[in-house]
Amino acid sequence: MEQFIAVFNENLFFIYLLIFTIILGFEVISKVPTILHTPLMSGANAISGVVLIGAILLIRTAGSDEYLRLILGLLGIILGTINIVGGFKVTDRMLDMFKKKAK
Amino acid sequence: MEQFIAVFNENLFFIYLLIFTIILGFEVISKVPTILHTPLMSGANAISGVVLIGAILLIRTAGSDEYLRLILGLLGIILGTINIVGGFKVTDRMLDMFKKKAK
Amino acid sequence: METTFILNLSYLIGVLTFVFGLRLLGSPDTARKGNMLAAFGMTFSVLVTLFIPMDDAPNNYLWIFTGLMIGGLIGWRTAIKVKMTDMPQLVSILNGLGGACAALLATTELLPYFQGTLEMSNVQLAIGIFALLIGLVSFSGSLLAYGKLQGLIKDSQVKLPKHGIINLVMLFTVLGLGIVLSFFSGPSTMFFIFIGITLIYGFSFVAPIGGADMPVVISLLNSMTGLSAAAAGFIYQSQLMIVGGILVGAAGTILTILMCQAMNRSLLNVIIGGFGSAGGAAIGSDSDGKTAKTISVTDMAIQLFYSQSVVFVPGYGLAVAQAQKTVKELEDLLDKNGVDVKYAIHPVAGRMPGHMNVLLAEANVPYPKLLDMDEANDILPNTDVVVVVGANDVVNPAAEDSPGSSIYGMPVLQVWKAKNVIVLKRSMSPGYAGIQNPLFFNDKTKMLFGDAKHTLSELTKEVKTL
Amino acid sequence: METTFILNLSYLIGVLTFVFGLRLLGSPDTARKGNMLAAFGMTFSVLVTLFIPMDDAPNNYLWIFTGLMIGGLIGWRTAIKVKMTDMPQLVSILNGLGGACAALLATTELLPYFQGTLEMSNVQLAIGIFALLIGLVSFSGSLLAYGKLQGLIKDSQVKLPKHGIINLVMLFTVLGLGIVLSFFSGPSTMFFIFIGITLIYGFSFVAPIGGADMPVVISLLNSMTGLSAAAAGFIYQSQLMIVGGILVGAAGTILTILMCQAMNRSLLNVIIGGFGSAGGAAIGSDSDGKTAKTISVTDMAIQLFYSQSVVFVPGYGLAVAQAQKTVKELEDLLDKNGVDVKYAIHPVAGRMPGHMNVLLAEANVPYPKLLDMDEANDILPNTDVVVVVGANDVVNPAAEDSPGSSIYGMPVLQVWKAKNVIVLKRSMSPGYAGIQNPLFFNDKTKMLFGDAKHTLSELTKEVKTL
Amino acid sequence: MKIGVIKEAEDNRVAIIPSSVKKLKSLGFECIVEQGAGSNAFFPDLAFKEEGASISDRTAVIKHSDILVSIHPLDLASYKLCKKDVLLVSMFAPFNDKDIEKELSELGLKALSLDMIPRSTLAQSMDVLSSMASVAGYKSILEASNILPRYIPMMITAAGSIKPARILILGAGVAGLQAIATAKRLGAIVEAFDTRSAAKEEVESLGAKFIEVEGAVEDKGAGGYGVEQSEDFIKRQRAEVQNRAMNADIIVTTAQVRGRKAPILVPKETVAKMKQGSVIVDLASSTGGNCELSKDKELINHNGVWILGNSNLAGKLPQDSSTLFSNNIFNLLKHIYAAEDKKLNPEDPIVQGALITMKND
Amino acid sequence: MKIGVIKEAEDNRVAIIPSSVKKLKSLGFECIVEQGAGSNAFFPDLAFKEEGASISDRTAVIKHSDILVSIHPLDLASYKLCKKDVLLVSMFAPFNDKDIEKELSELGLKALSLDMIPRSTLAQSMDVLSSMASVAGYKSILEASNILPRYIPMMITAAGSIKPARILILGAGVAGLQAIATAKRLGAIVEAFDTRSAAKEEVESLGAKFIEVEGAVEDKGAGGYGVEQSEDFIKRQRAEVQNRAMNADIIVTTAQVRGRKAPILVPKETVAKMKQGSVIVDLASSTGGNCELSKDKELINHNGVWILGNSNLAGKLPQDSSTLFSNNIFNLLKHIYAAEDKKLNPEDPIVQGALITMKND
Ligand SMILES: NC(=O)c1ccc[n+]([C@@H]2O[C@H](COP(=O)([O-])OP(=O)(O)OC[C@H]3O[C@@H](n4cnc5c(N)ncnc54)[C@H](OP(=O)(O)O)[C@@H]3O)[C@@H](O)[C@H]2O)c1
Ligand SMILES: NC(=O)c1ccc[n+]([C@@H]2O[C@H](COP(=O)([O-])OP(=O)(O)OC[C@H]3O[C@@H](n4cnc5c(N)ncnc54)[C@H](OP(=O)(O)O)[C@@H]3O)[C@@H](O)[C@H]2O)c1
Ligand SMILES: NC(=O)c1ccc[n+]([C@@H]2O[C@H](COP(=O)([O-])OP(=O)(O)OC[C@H]3O[C@@H](n4cnc5c(N)ncnc54)[C@H](O)[C@@H]3O)[C@@H](O)[C@H]2O)c1
Ligand SMILES: NC(=O)c1ccc[n+]([C@@H]2O[C@H](COP(=O)([O-])OP(=O)(O)OC[C@H]3O[C@@H](n4cnc5c(N)ncnc54)[C@H](O)[C@@H]3O)[C@@H](O)[C@H]2O)c1
Repeated sequence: MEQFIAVFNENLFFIYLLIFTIILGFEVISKVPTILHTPLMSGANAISGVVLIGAILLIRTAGSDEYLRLILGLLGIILGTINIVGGFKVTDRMLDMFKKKAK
Repeated sequence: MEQFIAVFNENLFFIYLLIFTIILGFEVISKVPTILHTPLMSGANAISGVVLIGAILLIRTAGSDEYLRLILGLLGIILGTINIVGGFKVTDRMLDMFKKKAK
Repeated sequence: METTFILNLSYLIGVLTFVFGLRLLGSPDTARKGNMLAAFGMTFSVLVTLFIPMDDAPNNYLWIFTGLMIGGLIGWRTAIKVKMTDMPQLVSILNGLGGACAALLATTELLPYFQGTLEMSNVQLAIGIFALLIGLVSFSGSLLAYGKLQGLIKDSQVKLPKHGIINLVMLFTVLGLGIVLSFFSGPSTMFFIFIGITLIYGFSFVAPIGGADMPVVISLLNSMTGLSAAAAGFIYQSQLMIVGGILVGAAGTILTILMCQAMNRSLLNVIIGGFGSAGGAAIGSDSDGKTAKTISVTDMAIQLFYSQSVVFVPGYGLAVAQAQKTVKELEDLLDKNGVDVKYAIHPVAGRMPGHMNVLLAEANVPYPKLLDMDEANDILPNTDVVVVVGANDVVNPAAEDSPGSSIYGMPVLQVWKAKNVIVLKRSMSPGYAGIQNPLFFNDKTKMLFGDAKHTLSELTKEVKTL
Repeated sequence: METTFILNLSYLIGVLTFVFGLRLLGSPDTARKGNMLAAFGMTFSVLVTLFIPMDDAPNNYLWIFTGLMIGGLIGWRTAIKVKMTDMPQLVSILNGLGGACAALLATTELLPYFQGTLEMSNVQLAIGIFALLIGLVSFSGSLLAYGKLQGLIKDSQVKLPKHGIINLVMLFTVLGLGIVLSFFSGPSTMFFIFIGITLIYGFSFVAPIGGADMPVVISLLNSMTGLSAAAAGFIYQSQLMIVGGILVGAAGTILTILMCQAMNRSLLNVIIGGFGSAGGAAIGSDSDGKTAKTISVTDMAIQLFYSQSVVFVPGYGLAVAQAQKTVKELEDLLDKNGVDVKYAIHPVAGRMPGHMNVLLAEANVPYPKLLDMDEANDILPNTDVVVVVGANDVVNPAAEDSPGSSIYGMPVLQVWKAKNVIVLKRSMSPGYAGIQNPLFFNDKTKMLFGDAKHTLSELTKEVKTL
Repeated sequence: MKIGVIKEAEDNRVAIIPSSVKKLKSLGFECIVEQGAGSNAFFPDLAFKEEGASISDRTAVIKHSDILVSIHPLDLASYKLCKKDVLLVSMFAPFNDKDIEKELSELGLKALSLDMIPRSTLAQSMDVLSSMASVAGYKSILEASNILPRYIPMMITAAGSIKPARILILGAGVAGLQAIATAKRLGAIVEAFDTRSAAKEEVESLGAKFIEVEGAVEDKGAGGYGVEQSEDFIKRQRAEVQNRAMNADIIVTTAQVRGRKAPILVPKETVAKMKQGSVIVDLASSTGGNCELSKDKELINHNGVWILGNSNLAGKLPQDSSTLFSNNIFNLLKHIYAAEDKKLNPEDPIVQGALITMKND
Repeated sequence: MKIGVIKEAEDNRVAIIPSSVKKLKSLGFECIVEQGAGSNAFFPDLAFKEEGASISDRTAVIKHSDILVSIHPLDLASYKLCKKDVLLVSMFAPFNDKDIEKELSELGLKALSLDMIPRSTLAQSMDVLSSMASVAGYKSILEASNILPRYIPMMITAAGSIKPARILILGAGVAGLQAIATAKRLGAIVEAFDTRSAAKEEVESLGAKFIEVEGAVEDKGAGGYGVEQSEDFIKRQRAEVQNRAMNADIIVTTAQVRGRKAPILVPKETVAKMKQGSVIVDLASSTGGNCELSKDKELINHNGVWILGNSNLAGKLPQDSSTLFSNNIFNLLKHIYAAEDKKLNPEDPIVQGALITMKND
């Protein structure tokens, strides 16, 4: 408990930030029309590929001979990049449907 | 500039928080129907009475003989309380109009 | 440690009540709950602030409770007694008081510095000056807005020629002084001069704005009060004040912009103001100089939606606009909300006998909803809102009370006996008989100009959002 | 100092692009822009992360670029080549890869600890385990979801009896192991066992869920990936990952809930799953065992709104539902968007000669929009969508191709020649002639069950949001 | 005061109906009704009696009335039997019957002509021209669609598709507008034409199409009023109307010009080009007809085209048109005898307009 | 093959119209049309000729036809003149005319009775009962509203307010439904009644009110089918219908039961209680009538209530009903002679249903 209180008090603004991020996440989505559920899901999925950043940092900081780290990191980069590139592109394709016709 | 960068780096999460607060403020309001503009204004106004907290802290920390501070603080408390109490109450009265009729 | 935790946690809760309160305020169904929630959070935070143990704080509870009692009493009574129509003024003055409070705090904290009894960092100083400036503008501006709305002060009394330029000059002066004070300090006289000029600027800022633009200004001042509260929060290192204040500031700003959009104006246009005091001039006035009042689509939608009984009075204009289906759609919507809707058909409405019957039958209005003149005149006095849709001669009170009129003696629909009358037509021009209609200048009457079909479909749109 | 600043600022910008990107994704008009914005922010952040100078970092750019190239190529090609109808699978697998990536990172960071070559604080350990757990579940769950959607795996192949209980037990095991590992550490074998069980749990979690519930699960797994990315962010102290991950987690969660609401189910119900694989069973199947496919109101609304030509085929059901005005309202909306709308009237539609004419005249459908059978059959092959509203016998292809049928030889509306057919009726029951209708099992046909008036008004509501 | 009600010779209507008798009584008027006056309009004598009227024979009614009400004027011989200070109320139509004014004046009788009531908003409740024209407009479509050997609405049936009938209304006054409304109800495609500038808006206010010709001269300076159109324009306009007439299944003509012969809108040539079985209803037949071939009060078939000439179609809806007529009369009497002393106010614009003899008596 | 078309004796319609002549020709049929056969339906001989028919006198037509088409059957004498292998096509109504089958069989003639075509979805395009009933239903309202001395729609006018007419439809088959639709169009308040269980839905599908009585027995176990109702319920139901009848301005009755006398739905007592000037149109008058007082083919006035008995109202819209009838005949001939060898297929359900003599010939 002591520890928890300390963490809380020390990271107060961070906790605010976390909570606000969550609220914001809810807020931006909450009034979405049904038809956008799938593209939105796909877009959010692409964003979650942000984990790629971690993979890059992993390799950049890995020693040039730490092959396990490097290989795992490489795999991570490949997976993350597929997620990001494929995710944004496929979202874009889905949204292509909503192009307004010339009226 | 140096100073600015330092402040920025040190208070990074706080800056995030500020920005997110602003976005959140925008976000919660942005889809409000016209008819709620006035009550919303009134409600927001009541919330801005939060400055009362400052007045209370001012008096609580003022020396018992710092009369200038005490009097200014008292005035602050009166004004802030009017703002808060009047603000919430009047908002409530406005919103009374929207009570759903029994159908 | 633990008290800090409790305080932090309480303030976090307080902030969240504000966020969710504002959010709930954004929809008619939950608005009341939202207000309650925010009020609850506020009370809670105030209580915590009051009673949280503070190391060797003198507390001075007597002062505090005196202030709370006085303020609470005044606030409550005013809020209870104010007439519905005077609400905007009240909001304005309340907001001014909030601004004043922030300004007071800032002054109290800054005064020792300028008197040389206290050291302060540049950042602290700048934030204090910011809080002071914004709070003062909000205060004096809101006071003037109150005076204008309450009718105590007329636009013409405070508006100077080239007011826009004057304001710009004052703004720069105030900002300049503020910056000088923050970064280079100055004597306490300069501080007081700053306060004085800023107060005057707040006044002058609002002076040229008038009429329908007032709510926008109030909203703008409101968001300013929020910002000043946030700035004051920095002084007291209170996250609640900071986050709450910024939240209100942001929400107020976006609200201000939305209000401008709803009036089809830009914010700049409103602030520079002066030109275009919202259509008032386009409306005619009767021989006694009385002017007809207009109503907005939104207000009308609310009024219809929340009334018990509505009577539509169709006339030739309904036919011209071919709005029969639209009026039926509106009827259906109101009906669903439990409003009792009827149609009052005057025998000579339209341009042929039974003209209205033909139209309403086409829109499938059921026969029992159609009242002829006598039936209608029986129920009109108990009707909440009468909506006159493109009718004119058939609702002209001159037929009853001006013996000189060419239609004197013709029985008409006595719509003016209802509690409210709203007339939908395109202009003030007369109907078939070519005579003016005193109904339009009646105290109970509001006009909504525009093609009836367009107006009615806007109304249905608005009602659907309720 | 300055590089940190640049990094911080860049990540702040990245986060903001995510926030606004998601926000813009929420409205059809701006969704594309939103996606682009987020993609831009992502690219920008990745570039900054790549090239920001780091003190004595080995960099290993070769490894990195190899990975980026391979991943980018695969991602791009798959996204381009996938069929529109296979999108959900793709999203699922992509999401799984994201989860796998997070799990990989966590493993890499945790492994040295469990091998005893590195010290870690409890908090770090717990966060790492959390990232690992969630990432693994997301990975294996998404894989199974992909397999199911792609038709590689059948529900029945992976669903065990009492699967709900099995899952619950596994969940507790996984959580328990995770907690033990975080707080009390353990041997590396235990760590590997944890990984194994968690992977199996992810599989098992998705196994009992099927049919229409798959998108919900994918969305749920998606928000999990977000959370694991955030947890991984803690390891690397990257605000971008933390805030971005949490944002996606929150948005994904609310989206999951919204999706459940749209299906009138609760999330719990979906997860415990199994029962109620969304109405599929209620639908009949023809003698060849072909089943009729349904369509959602939303999908239908989009299809109508974005097509060039729509033909309504009214039948007796339109009359029973008294939906003539509603269909007209829908027509008006489509018309406004430039869709060419016509009505095809079969000579014997309804229950009396001219039944449809009477109804559509009542709704004021202009005569030129009414096509008789021959005119309609001419244009049907070039029609994008035919909407059959409560008609049955008059669109029965058996009249043309099954000599045994009691209506063989009657000329009918050849709706099956159009590009798409959507049939609105309440059930699979036959019409007046009492015979089954092969149209419902046609590949081009989708059914939308429910009272025609209700369905049509839901459709208009949906179309209005487009 | 006694009000006499006469049985109409050639009309099924009656000028005053039982319910009005009662209302008149409450104003202090007494009614004497000729035997069988209302029977053709389905108001039996008994009903009159129940509301307080007395039933008499014709001569008695004429002799004892202070106010003698009829729809159509009686013959002079009958009027000679009247009381000296009687007020005759009827549709004397002094514009068409140029002698009537002189003849009645010579007899020394005060006559109020119902068709001379000013068409002001105030007088509309007494305006029998309006109420009867409205009935006639309604009835014209019923008659025409009953004569027409075809359907009016569109019908897509197993036995073939029937196109909606095209109905053309010429003259969009009260009768024309009512005809438009009725025709629209039955599902016809309706077009109309009139020379009045307000007519376009009125026609369109009923959802029908107004026949317009491009190239109308519009003078912005004229403040919205129509201006004189070119010869060429008028010609093209007429041609356009003829064009529509040829394609019409039903034509209803209602164009009248006060005191003059009705304008010819459907000449012989047009009729010759019309479809077999088509119908023309000419409401202006009593003043010469809008169709060149129409004969008043007759239904003729001209080479397969039916032409019904009848300016008195209101008489064919006797019950309701009697009711409306009677209400008009009641409103009129109530208005003109509103003064305490039950004397006509010669200043009243309605009395002034409608009194065709002894104005200053 | 030659198709003979006869001029109807007591009907304005004609069984085949010029446009069908042309279509039949393309199928290989030739038409011989009696002089003036179509003139009352506004199809002059010339029009027939233009489409390729030959015009002859009656005897010639009868003598030379392979298929002899008429709306109503001819007299036996005429039929005796026919070719031996002729196919007679007409509405023989064997259910009402019990002897006709025997008589024609004795003459050795093959007769196809149009009213015996099965009422299946497939046969609907040949079903003259449907198409003619539809015309009759439409026409019944037009006739009734033309007889009614009152307005149908509601009118709130300066001369008083007119309530909308109440129209009651008894029997909601094809004719009844069409009557409902037409009455609604004119603005009436429409109520309807029928004994068939599907009728309620059908009536309501046209926006009219179905007359129901509370307390109907419903048996959940019967799977939605109606079950026998109690004596008491039937009585109350009848009383309810009578109640509405008394308040109606117009009653249209269409109830028929094949091969039996039409049920009496409007007894004398109800008529006696109806309003003056109200109208009853009895479409079942040829089989005895649904109204006790109706006389077939006559318009009578019973104490102020009009009663029109006419089972052949389709004949009063001759042009369109001839068109529909002719289309039905065309569809029928096309169907039954679809075989290469132009022989009737005795297995065909339509031939089987409609052929009343020589089925196995
Ligand atoms: N019923 C009959 O048989 C008959 C026959 C002939 C004459 N009249 C006369 O007509 C009059 C009928 O009275 P009323 O009250 O129905 O009509 P009215 O007095 O003629 O007034 C109609 C009003 O509708 C407005 N209007 C026109 N078009 C409109 C549109 N598109 N949208 C909204 N408003 C529109 C006009 O004002 P704006 O221009 O400002 O929009 C006008 O003031 C009486 O004077 C009556 O005597 C009646
Ligand atoms: N036109 C005439 O003169 C006439 C006269 C008599 C008979 N018929 C016969 O009637 C048939 C007409 O064909 P049709 O295609 O118009 O009708 P249909 O074949 O009878 O089919 C009507 C369909 O509408 C659906 N339905 C009923 N109520 C509904 C509601 N409230 N909302 C949505 N759907 C509803 C029913 O399916 P669910 O129950 O699953 O909803 C039914 O399958 C032909 O067989 C024709 O021969 C015609
Ligand atoms: N109380 C009132 O305010 C009141 C009452 C009734 C009528 N009115 C008005 O009086 C006017 C006439 O009404 P009415 O029906 O008695 O008129 P009407 O019977 O005299 O004439 C019928 C119509 O024929 C038209 N017409 C004349 N010559 C024509 C031509 N050559 N071609 C085409 N059309 C031609 C006229 O313009 C008129 O509209 C209308 O404008 C009506 O609104 C007013
Ligand atoms: N091809 C087809 O599918 C087709 C074609 C035409 C008609 N039909 C069906 O045939 C049925 C009868 O049609 P119809 O118009 O020729 O029938 P009809 O002329 O024989 O009878 C008219 C109506 O009177 C009703 N009736 C009988 N006795 C009654 C009583 N005592 N009280 C009240 N009503 C009574 C009948 O139920 C029927 O609805 C209808 O259901 C119709 O839908 C089908």
